Amino acid sequence: MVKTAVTLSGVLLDNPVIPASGTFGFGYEFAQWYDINCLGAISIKGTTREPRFGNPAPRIAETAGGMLNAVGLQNPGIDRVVAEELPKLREVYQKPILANISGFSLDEYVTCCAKADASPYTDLIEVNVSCPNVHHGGMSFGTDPHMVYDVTRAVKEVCRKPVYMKLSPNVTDIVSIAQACEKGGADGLSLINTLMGMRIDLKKRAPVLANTTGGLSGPAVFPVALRMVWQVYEAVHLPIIGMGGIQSAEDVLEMMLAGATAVQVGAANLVNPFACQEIIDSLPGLMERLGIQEINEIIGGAHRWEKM
Amino acid sequence: MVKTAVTLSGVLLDNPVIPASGTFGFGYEFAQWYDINCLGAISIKGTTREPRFGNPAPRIAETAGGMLNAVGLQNPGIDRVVAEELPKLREVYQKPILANISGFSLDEYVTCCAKADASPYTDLIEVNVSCPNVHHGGMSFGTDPHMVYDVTRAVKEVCRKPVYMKLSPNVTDIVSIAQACEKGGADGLSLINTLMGMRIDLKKRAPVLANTTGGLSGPAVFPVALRMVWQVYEAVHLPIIGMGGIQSAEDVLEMMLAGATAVQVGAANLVNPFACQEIIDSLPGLMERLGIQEINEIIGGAHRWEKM
Amino acid sequence: MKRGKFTVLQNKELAPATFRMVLAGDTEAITAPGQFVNIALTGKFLRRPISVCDWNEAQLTLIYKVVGQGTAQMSQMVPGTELDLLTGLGNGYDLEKSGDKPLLIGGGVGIPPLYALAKKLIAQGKSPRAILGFNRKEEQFLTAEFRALGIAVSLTTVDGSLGIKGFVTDAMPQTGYTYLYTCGPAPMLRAIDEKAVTSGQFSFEERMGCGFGACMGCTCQTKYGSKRICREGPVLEREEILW
Amino acid sequence: MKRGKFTVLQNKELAPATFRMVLAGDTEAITAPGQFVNIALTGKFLRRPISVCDWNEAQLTLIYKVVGQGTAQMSQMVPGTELDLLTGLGNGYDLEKSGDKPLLIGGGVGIPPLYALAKKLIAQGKSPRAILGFNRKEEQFLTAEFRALGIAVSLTTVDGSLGIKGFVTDAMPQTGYTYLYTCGPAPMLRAIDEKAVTSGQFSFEERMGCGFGACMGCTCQTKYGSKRICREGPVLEREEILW
Ligand SMILES: Cc1cc2nc3c(=O)[nH]c(=O)nc-3n(C[C@H](O)[C@H](O)[C@H](O)COP(=O)(O)OP(=O)(O)OC[C@H]3O[C@@H](n4cnc5c(N)ncnc54)[C@H](O)[C@@H]3O)c2cc1C
Ligand SMILES: Cc1cc2nc3c(=O)[nH]c(=O)nc-3n(C[C@H](O)[C@H](O)[C@H](O)COP(=O)(O)OP(=O)(O)OC[C@H]3O[C@@H](n4cnc5c(N)ncnc54)[C@H](O)[C@@H]3O)c2cc1C
Ligand SMILES: Cc1cc2nc3c(=O)[nH]c(=O)nc-3n(C[C@H](O)[C@H](O)[C@H](O)COP(=O)(O)O)c2cc1C
Ligand SMILES: Cc1cc2nc3c(=O)[nH]c(=O)nc-3n(C[C@H](O)[C@H](O)[C@H](O)COP(=O)(O)O)c2cc1C
Ligand code: FES
Ligand code: FES
Repeated sequence: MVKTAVTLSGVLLDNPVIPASGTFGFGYEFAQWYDINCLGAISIKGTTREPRFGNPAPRIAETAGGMLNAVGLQNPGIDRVVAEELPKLREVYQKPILANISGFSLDEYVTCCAKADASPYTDLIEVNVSCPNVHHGGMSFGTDPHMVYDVTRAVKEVCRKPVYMKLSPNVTDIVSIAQACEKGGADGLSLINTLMGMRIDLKKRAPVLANTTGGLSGPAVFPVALRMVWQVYEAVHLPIIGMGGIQSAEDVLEMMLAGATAVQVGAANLVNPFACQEIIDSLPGLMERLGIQEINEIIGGAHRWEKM
Repeated sequence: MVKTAVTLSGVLLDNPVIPASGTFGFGYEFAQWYDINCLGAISIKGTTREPRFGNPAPRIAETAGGMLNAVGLQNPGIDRVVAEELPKLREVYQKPILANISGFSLDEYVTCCAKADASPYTDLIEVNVSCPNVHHGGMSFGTDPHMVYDVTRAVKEVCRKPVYMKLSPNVTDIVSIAQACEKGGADGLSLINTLMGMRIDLKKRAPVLANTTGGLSGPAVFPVALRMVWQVYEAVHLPIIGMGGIQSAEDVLEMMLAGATAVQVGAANLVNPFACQEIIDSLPGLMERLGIQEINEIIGGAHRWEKM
Repeated sequence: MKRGKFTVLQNKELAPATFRMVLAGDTEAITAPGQFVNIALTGKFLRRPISVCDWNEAQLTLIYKVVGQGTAQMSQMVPGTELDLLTGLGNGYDLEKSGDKPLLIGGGVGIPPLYALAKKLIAQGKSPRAILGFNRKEEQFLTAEFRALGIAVSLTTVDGSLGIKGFVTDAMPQTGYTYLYTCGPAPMLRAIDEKAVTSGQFSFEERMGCGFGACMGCTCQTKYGSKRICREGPVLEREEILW
Repeated sequence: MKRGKFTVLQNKELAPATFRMVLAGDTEAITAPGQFVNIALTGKFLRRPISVCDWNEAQLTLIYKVVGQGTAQMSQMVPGTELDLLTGLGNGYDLEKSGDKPLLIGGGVGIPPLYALAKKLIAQGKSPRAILGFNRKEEQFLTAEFRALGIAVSLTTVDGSLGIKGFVTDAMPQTGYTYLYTCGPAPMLRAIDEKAVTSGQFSFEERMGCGFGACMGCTCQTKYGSKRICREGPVLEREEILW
């Protein structure tokens, strides 16, 4: 029997597959499709201090090999998430939970993360400094190393649980942003969030999304995500949760060979509600075919080949 | 009859469709597939001062909805291009030619552009400050507004023909780069070049590309390209040649509605040698169905809708 | 909600660019008229949501209009083609509220879900009547099937080539109905709302990521908070709608 | 070079994961053995290059091994499936250089292009002989067809389950042949080069963007400058190869 367990800063996962924030709701709804306790962990919908309706519709557009979303962080606010959503998830799910937190000010990040950290149901705090859909705040935190550093430090001060900074791919130099997180004391990194994109409706001669632009995700972005995980792994000594276009067990292993300790699966859940379960089910067989006994051993494996 | 002609800084094109640099060789080879005089213009393979072999193989990898290339600017050098390749192209082709120039130093850009400008066969100089495959030079020029400004100014001084700066999408703020080109005196902009990406071979546990990373192009990148054209159109008063994933007449019009005056078609030529011809053939019919009499009128059209 | 493989039994053009597709497969998850299915198409990243027009234990019928690449692809499918569907999506119409004489109003490809609704209402002993609107005579479909149910059917066409000239609202009675069920383009729904004299249920469309409640891609504002068109909808109560 | 629609006539498993596909269509552009076709596959961005194993005016035969998603997709195709092919790609082998007794050496899926080559050589009155190498007996294919040409065929298997135990080089004569034609995995080509006593032509594989000379994706260095495997190759002269 091959071994699929991995550890993220002390949090033990049965396998490296985590549904990505925003594509799995607050988790319990997927319990209708399958027993979600097969998951490595769950990253819940991005949460802010206040409840948010998000952006006007349309919020979704299709692209070749992917999709755009401009949901705009719709969520019931951290207090209700802690009081209602997390307990509801715990009823059907006993594995690790990543609280995904967004903010529009340093203060909001700190308040939200502290509350998420205090919940008995969370295991790891994933700080989204990268949502490209929110005009005042979100984007800028994740594209400037100084601001990312400030958020990291501030959040680390109020959290006892491991803090993972989730980075935007819409930057010239992902490595300098990742290094700022490391300097700020982050326990790990999640990358990548969505690439900023858009579509235009030919009949209306207007943007498809009411918000004009949205975040691109799905298999189309996989090579960009893989490259960023690769670059960051070379430069930073923090565990990485890799994501962006993962759809299969093959993609999971490719991402881990690039340097990820665990992965998240996002858009794939939307087109196939069983995506994570199917990936987890096919992982052991694929590992056997490739002669991998222990999944931990391949983390960053493609870098070591290079050095041979 | 609908009208498809457009003008790039005084250079008249019968239609807005231009095969993109690096995907159409020096043009004449496509004359075996169809009469290339149907094209709006041709952008020739990126040329440097010295002949270059380029990167070791493998140089190509497949991705979902696209491909990676790490050709690394293989070309016979500007002197042979001017003396041999351009005359050979002119024998079978009488429409406008864009000379695509790359460089590893300010000096190289200036020398090459001056030579390209002096050729009787070129109509427009397209300066690639964005090739992500060349380690020392290429990338850095296109990601720093100051360097882009310097290249633009220097090249403008030696060119009588219109100069279009071709920009990298691998930047935090494409608008500031575009504005630097405008300030430097550029006549227009070409965007986008390829997104930096990679793939890993699961059996070898090593990068597929010998160069580790490569440039992502094809339909996967279309929404990112469209967004950048949109943003730059809002902020800069220069004509834009839009490219990135264009495969159909629909994509051409979408790109023009976002703000492009003309478009380039890249990777699509590689999988379908007739791609440009087929797009050009289907453009009038599509325009009629959409009630577009004059293609010029839709340039940036989706911005005007927004303001209504 | 279920995922299942379905086989195309029939795929027939009923009117220009309007097709009926009959599919065989497990329909157990479908519980109410007005629900929809979400269809995976080769080469398309997102599924295509289409309302269930009619169903029984082993088959379901869809009626769809070709408006883009996905529906064009569907129109080319031959019997025997296998499709991956999510079924039983959305809330569907609530039959309990109908009263004795509900009025069903459908426009274009908003008409199909009202067909199963009419059948169920009749089965419950109600006397529905229907107003069906088209652009022009040649575009009509499903009208014979509605008439075959033995109910009163009024037709409208924008160009007057069939039935009453004008919009469905031009055929709406001032009174005499107990409840309203409607589906069609947003401007039509709004016009109906302005003329309606009873309570009712309106079915909406929105661009969808998942179609089953996971992504918040289809959320709209209602008087009672935000609702997902794919989950708390596509059918909303007249009273809650923010126009 | 031509683009054309081809129809699958036959698609048969010859050995584990190794298939023969016979296609009907316009083969006019194919001018020499050793050329290849480039196959468009639904859902895959790049085409798949496969050597022509044999052809006549109206048909061509490919033999391919399932190694990834694209070839797996090919292996599922039923007769009647339509495929979009670019044909007549690459230089192919030069028959003029063969001399009287050329030696053909193929390993695994490098064997197919040598079949048409052998046929053409025989037609020109030459006496080719062939060495075909496999991993093990079960993986053999095309050996009967080679023998049916009436030429001497030596077989090698790595595990010795058929023919000579070892690699193709273990079956290579020290002398007695006039020229060498070979195709197979790169390490095999290199080993052959070390043992070869005549001039010869070697066929190479490289990852390709276009397959017809447009992208410089497949370029390799030779003693006489850079060459595109898809255009100046896939067949290179022994003398020019930089190992
Ligand atoms: C709940 C629901 C029920 C529907 N029922 C029917 C029906 O019974 N018959 C019918 O003909 N149509 C119905 N539609 C509309 C149908 O989903 C679209 O016409 C179809 O998705 C268009 O796909 P396309 O690829 O041809 O068009 P494209 O424009 O190429 O599609 C591009 C993207 O936009 C989405 N999209 C385009 N138009 C719509 C739309 N009107 N609503 C939602 N998404 C859209 C597509 O799903 C796809 O993701 C319904 C829509 C919803 C939301
Ligand atoms: C000139 C030429 C002739 C060939 N002739 C034959 C033949 O007659 N029979 C046969 O079985 N195989 C042949 N091959 C190899 C064949 O092209 C690959 O096995 C096939 O492309 C793999 O596709 P895949 O999707 O199954 O694999 P994947 O690994 O999923 O393919 C991913 C990408 O890598 C490319 N790729 C993978 N392996 C190779 C390879 N060895 N060479 C070139 N590109 C590759 C694919 O084309 C695709 O772009 C030939 C290759 C070349 C270049
Ligand atoms: C509909 C949707 C909503 C998302 N919402 C969030 C969010 O709230 N917080 C966050 O950090 N990322 C969010 N993301 C980004 C994903 O978590 C993930 O980083 C990204 O989609 C890349 O992975 P994928 O290509 O597998 O989808 C969202 C993505 C999608 C598609
Ligand atoms: C094989 C290949 C080679 C390329 N070479 C060049 C080049 O020499 N100079 C350049 O400016 N861009 C080069 N490009 C980038 C294209 O011109 C174009 O900007 C990019 O591919 C996006 O368009 P596409 O998605 O339609 O391919 C190359 C692209 C490909 C695929
Ligand atoms: S479409 Fe995903 S929640 Fe409705
Ligand atoms: S594959 Fe494009 S030049 Fe050879």
